[in-house]
Amino acid sequence: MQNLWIIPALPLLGFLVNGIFGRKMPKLMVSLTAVLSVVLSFAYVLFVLSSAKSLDQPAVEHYFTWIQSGAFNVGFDYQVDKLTAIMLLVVTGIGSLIHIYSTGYMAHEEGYWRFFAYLNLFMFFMLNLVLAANYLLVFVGWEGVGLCSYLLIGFYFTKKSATDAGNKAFIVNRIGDFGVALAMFLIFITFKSLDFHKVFALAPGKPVATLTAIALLLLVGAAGKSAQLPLYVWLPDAMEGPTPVSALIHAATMVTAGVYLCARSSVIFVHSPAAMDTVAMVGLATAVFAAVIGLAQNDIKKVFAYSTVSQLGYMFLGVGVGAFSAGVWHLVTHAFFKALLFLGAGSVIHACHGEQDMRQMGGLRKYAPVTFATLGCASLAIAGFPFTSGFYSKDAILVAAHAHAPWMFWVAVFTAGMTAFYVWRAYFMTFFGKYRGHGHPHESPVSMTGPLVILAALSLAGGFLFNVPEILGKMFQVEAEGAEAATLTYISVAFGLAGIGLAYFLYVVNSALPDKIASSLGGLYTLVYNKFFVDELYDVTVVQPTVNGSRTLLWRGIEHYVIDGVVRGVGANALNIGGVLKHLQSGNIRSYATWVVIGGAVLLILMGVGGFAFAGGVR
Amino acid sequence: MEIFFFLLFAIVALACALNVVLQKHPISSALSLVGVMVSLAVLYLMLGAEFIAMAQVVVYAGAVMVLFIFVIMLLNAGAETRKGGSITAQVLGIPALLAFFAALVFLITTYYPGLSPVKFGDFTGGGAREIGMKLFSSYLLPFEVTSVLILIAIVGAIVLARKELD
Amino acid sequence: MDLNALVHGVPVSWYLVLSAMLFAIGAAGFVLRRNIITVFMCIELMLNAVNLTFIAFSHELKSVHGHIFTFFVMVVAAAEAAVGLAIILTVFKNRSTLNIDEVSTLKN
Amino acid sequence: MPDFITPYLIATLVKTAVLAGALMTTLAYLQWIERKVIAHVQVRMGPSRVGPHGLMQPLADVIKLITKEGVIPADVNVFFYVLAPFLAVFMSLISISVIPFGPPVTVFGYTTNLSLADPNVGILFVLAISSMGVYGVALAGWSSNNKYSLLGGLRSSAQMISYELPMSLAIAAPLLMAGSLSLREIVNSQGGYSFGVLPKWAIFSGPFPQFFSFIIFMISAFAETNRVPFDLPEAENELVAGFHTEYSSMKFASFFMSEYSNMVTICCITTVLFLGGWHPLWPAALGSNFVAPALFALAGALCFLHGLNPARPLDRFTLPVFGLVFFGLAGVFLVPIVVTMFMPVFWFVAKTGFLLFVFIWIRATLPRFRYDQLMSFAWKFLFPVALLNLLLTALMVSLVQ
Amino acid sequence: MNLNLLIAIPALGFLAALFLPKSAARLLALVTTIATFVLSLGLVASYDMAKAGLQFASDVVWIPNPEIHWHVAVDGLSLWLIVLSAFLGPVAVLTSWKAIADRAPQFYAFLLLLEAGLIGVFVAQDLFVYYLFWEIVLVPICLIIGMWGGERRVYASTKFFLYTNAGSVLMLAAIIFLYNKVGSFDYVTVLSALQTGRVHLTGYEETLLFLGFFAAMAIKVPIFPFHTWLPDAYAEAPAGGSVLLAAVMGKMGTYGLVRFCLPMFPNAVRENAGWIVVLAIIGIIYGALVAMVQPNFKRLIAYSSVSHLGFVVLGIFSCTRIGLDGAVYQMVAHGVTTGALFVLASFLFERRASHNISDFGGICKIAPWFTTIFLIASLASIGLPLLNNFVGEFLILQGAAQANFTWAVFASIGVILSACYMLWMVQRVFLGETNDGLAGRFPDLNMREWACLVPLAVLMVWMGVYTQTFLPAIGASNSQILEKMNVPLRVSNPVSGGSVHAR
Repeated sequence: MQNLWIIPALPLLGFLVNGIFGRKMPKLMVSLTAVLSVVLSFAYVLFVLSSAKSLDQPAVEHYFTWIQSGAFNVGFDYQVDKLTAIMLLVVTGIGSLIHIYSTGYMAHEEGYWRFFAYLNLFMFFMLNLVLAANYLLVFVGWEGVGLCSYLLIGFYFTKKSATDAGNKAFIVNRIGDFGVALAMFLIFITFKSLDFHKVFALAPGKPVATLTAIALLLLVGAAGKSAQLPLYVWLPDAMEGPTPVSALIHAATMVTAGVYLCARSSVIFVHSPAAMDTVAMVGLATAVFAAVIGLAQNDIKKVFAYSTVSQLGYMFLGVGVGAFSAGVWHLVTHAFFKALLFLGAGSVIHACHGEQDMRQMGGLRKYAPVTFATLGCASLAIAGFPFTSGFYSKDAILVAAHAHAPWMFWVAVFTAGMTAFYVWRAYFMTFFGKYRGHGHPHESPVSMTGPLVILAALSLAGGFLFNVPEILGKMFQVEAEGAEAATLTYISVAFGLAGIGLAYFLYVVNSALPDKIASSLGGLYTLVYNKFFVDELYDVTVVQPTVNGSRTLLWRGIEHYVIDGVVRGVGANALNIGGVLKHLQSGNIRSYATWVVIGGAVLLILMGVGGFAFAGGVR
Repeated sequence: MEIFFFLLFAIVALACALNVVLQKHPISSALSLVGVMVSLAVLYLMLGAEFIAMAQVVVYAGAVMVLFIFVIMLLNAGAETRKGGSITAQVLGIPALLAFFAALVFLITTYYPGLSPVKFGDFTGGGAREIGMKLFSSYLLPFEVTSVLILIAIVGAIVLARKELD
Repeated sequence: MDLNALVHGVPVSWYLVLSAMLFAIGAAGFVLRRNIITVFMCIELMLNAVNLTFIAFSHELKSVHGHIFTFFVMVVAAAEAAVGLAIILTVFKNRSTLNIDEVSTLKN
Repeated sequence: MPDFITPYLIATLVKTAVLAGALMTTLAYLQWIERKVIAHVQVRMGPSRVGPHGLMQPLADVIKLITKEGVIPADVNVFFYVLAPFLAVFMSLISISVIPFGPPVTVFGYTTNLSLADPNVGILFVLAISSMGVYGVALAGWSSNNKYSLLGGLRSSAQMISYELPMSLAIAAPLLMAGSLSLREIVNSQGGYSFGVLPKWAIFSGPFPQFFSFIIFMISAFAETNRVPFDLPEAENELVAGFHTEYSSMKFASFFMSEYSNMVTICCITTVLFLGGWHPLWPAALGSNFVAPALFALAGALCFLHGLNPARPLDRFTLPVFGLVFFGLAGVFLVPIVVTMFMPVFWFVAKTGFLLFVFIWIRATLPRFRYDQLMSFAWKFLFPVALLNLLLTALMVSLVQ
Repeated sequence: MNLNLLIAIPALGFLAALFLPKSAARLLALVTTIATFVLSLGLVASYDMAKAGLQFASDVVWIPNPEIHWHVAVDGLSLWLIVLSAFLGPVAVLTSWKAIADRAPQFYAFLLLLEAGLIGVFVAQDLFVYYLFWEIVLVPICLIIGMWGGERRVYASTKFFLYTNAGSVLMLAAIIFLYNKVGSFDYVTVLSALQTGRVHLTGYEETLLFLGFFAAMAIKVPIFPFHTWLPDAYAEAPAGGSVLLAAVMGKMGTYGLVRFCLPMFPNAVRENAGWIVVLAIIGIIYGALVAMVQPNFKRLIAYSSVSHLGFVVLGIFSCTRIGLDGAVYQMVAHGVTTGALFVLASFLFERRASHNISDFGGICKIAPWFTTIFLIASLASIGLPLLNNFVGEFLILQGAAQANFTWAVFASIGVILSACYMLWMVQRVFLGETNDGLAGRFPDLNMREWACLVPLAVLMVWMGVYTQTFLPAIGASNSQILEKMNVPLRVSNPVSGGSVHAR
């Protein structure tokens, strides 16, 4: 019993302390409790992993039965195995780095304590999600992180755009959660339990159709959470939140939850090839689509947001083609360099006093050398420069994709090239050329540059430092990834370098060229720049109809006129029925007389027709 | 023999009844009503209801009709002006009346075809003795109730008819 | 209804037919006439027609009940006549008209 | 002879003829008697011009009334104006038919009772007819389009109706004693004598002697016939001539005729109900049969006595003639078969005659009631007493049985 | 622990409060309601969670010849509802502490009578007594709405009264029909007669009886087409009244369905489950959609409770153990959440006498604690895990999925929509720039308001996390009901095939 509950408990404690007393505590105390709780949790994780005997078999710890109703029995229990371990390390590690970074970044923001409280709450839910031993607890974490992302995106609540983005994020996540919930219902119906070890044990025996259905629903959930194609719209808007939030939540941890879930329920996915293909296809499509949009973005955070979506596409591609460990590996490495990219961008924005538009930046290498250097490492890693962490993980995915379906490899490699191009485009636009903005940028304080340096080291060395596939080797009983085709790696590296070269040529050598190309492409460029109008499309097809439809049709129309109309109608009719009968009492005696006689006649005729039988007749 | 009397008095009764309805002046209709009542009294006699016949004459002809005549005389309202009764009433009324009457006749003839003929002496149950016995034995309650009714009627009539003692 | 049977008595149904006729005439008068008193008299006429039916049936059934009922009808008719005429008197006093149509203040 | 001429028919025809003749003459001469009696009561002569002692006076009146011109005043309701007197007479004449003048008598082997018809609801029939009498008066008053006559007509009909109630209650009492409605039964029930000499008449015999109801009946009889104490309607000083002011000649005569026939009928009914009809005062064994001849003889003697010293010259001849007539009658009544046949009728006529005399006597003496006294007397005094009497009789009758 | 005491105390309070001056009546109301709550806690303490049958029964023959027993008892089903109404008593009194100014004694008296009636409804085990309390409850709430409500209060209260009465009359007819059939009003005898087959109801009779009961309950719950009285009644109800009305009176309908319809007419329930569930699902989605566009704050919460109660009906008519447990749990959970929302609504009204959302905005800046509590309450009503509604909704949907998967799919859409309208409302009311009207006059929560809200918040979290305090009792009684219903393998449903599995 390694009472794993302490890991999430610490951030929860941090949240409670900051949440309740934060207002009155000095900033230092607030940041201290926040950072300390996460760092301690990281330390405890290391302690747990070191003391654990073998993480092959998940050691489930049961604390108390949460919901017990008839056959439905869900306990509040945690487990840890290799996959959880990796995720724990990533979450707590990068989490603590970002906490340190944000003490600097958020130094002179009002509502300082509120930020750290929400951050700690996020850590609690993320850890809960990762450590959970049954689907329901995962779902708790799942929605919890959704809530925290809503709170953090909407941190600057006075700005309507921020609160709109927060709502949008929460609702789109909710649509994802809809998928996960339905998956859980199906799981319980088929497996009579939601615990991982029971479900995965019985999975092989179940009919493929059900498993596919479950897998697809899980995919919907994952797509919602990890911003895959149909439900990715909330991530770019999530940039409204402070940068550390984007780094932590929308790069390193939360968005990876989808991949983690697929990896966790790999047994189900494996047994439903159709689901695997759809995951791959979705991943690939998102990768390509996000990369293309990324090309034309001018806001530095938007560029990195779309690159996250694209890299997540890669991870889903890895999972889809069966290379679960490759996918997870890319997840880990991506966490390192993408966190670095965002934090770098944060410090760039910090340097330019909140300016986010790259066209207003340039030539920052002179003003922020450390950021320039660390951001360089990150760009190299993401572009897949040989021997950097990105190269290893992306290459593993590309090889697996090739083994699965060659055309996938070529599309993936081409997107890799595009990735390299737009990252380096951003790199060159910010650091090369002369400073186009007003004011004078300055280097960020050491509390921000420190984590940058650590992350730079990780993103460079992360590849061979954490060789995830051989750690996770035995977990996913999936066919070996085929021979290490050297030629494929050369091709991918070639594409990467070509991307960097092109970016260098366009943005450093003659910076006027991109504008000319943009104007020549005309319609295509505006289309890409406006993100293929996807947001507007959603707005017109889904949001407006529901809101206006329900206002005019449902509320005014059905509710008011139809149902209420019926109710009011009943009342009104009672009146005019009375009106009709009124005429009978005309006050004219002769009309009464006539009615009497008519009544008598009718009665008589009835008796006649009815026969005097009932009168017994005389005889 | 009986048929002669029956026809005689039936025709008298019908004539007087029509007269009641058709006459313009209420006095004449009142008197024709007296005629109807007396002829009915005779018919009752033929049906063996002596007490009722005499009662009919005493009560109806003797008292009620006198009341009517009193009122008509006192009010002296004169003949009813023949204000153009709505044509439809006429057009509709008469056939409706005939239809109503035809329905009655039809019902009677179909359901009471074989009724026994009426002979004068057949049924002698109508005497005062039988009625008295019956009245004060099985029909005592209705008798008492009607007596109360009459009391009420009298009081009512007096209250209504007397001049305001202003 | 064979005629030779008529020799020794008239079937009761004739009496019923007579009372039907009287009733019909009474009803017609009741409906058509305008003068309250005449209407009143028609009611009396209808009551008499009913009495005749009672008596005819009591003869037919050889029971005295019909008579008693007629007796009660008479009593009630007398009471009704008394009260009715009193009302007519007051109506005439207040409205100085006996035309039934003008006495319709109960109109809604 | 056609089969429908049965002895019954012949007997009835004979009886009707006799009765009609007798009634008409009595009506006429009753008028005469009344004027004579009132005159003598007021110590004056009365009609004596026309015929001996005015005997021909009624004939003269009749001729006068018939020959006079029947004036019909303008805008009078002609039909009813003419109908009224007819109704009055018709109603008053009918009720005489049910009165039993004597026990059943056999003539030529066919026994008939001495009354035109003998319905077993006799008394009710009389009551009915008397209540119908009102119409004549009411209509007369109304149709003659004269305010006084209208008021007179209304008043007299109101009076007749209100007195009808005490009368019927007074009648009900002896009926209880007699136990039947048929007049003949009533008279038979009054036959016989208690304590040997006292006749079982209604006013003497039975569990509760009907003296009071006799008095009540007499009083209401006066009212019914609009006789003196109650003749307010046609009293001269009050309403000119009441309901028959507008009438003349024959119609006027018919009213008079109806008044007198009513009087006769009421007296007959009184004798039937209370005075034992045709039963003699004391049992025949004690010589009740001789009363008739004795009376006639007494009358004859009186005539002769007055004939001797006549007040008027002509009386010397007429009175002895009357005396002879009376003595003849006395002799006839001594003949046994006449006795068996006519003695009961004699007794009946005697009693009725006495009552008529009382009527005339009262008319001569009593003053007239005022209208409200008249009405309140009926409702406030007479009616309750009649009720009380009826209750007592009923009580006694039920106790005795 | 005598249940009659539980009814008697508020009733006596009612009588006493009528004659006291304003502040004394208010104090008395508070003391009585707290006493009742403590008593109900005592009831819970001495309640044997494992036992399924009726407990603390006190059965006295009240009227001999139309055999009516004063039979009150409590079981798993009604236990938590009693505690809920007892718990909300003091909350209601505290919320209307300053809100009710004129004729306050009468208001507090009616509030106590309302509470007595509510507890009575949940403990009554005799059909007649049940109906009696059913009507008693109606009077005070209509008076409260009618006398102290908003501007269109008279319209709202009459409509509410007539609507509910129309339904309850049908139920009365059904009760009387049952009486004629079985010979007694006592529910236990009626139930055993029906179940042991001593009294046999033909299919037609059973359906009619079921519809009779269902009509009254459907209007009370309310279920989709019969809900038009709800927004008016909830929006016009004054402070404390709306809390009790929204939180507990809705449950009378669902409680009635579970207590009477399910056990007494199992076949009719199974036959009609199809269209009723369809109505419930329409209610869920329709309620959510209409809630989204409401300009009035209270109306929005009213429609949200239509949507949430739609879930409860779905749970009940899924006829599965989990669905039923979820439904009963959701009743209590919804009571707490909507109660909290209405408490907060009345506080908002107290501060800025209007319910229109457009009048508010940016409260977070000037009253952060108010916003936090409101956020917790709205998150609970959305059904966020670790808060109370999630457990109920999840169990209901799980049960519905078991009965018929398509039901669960459509119902879950409701979950998404609930997030939409709630968050949109929170954004418009609390976030963004501070509305100029509120600048000076929006104090944060004072002690009294904290006293109302903290217990509610704690209960929300407690019911979300530690469900095992509540579920066993509910589970015990539900299992008993379902066993008797011996639900067949599959519930026939007209909506669509879907993959359906044995329970």
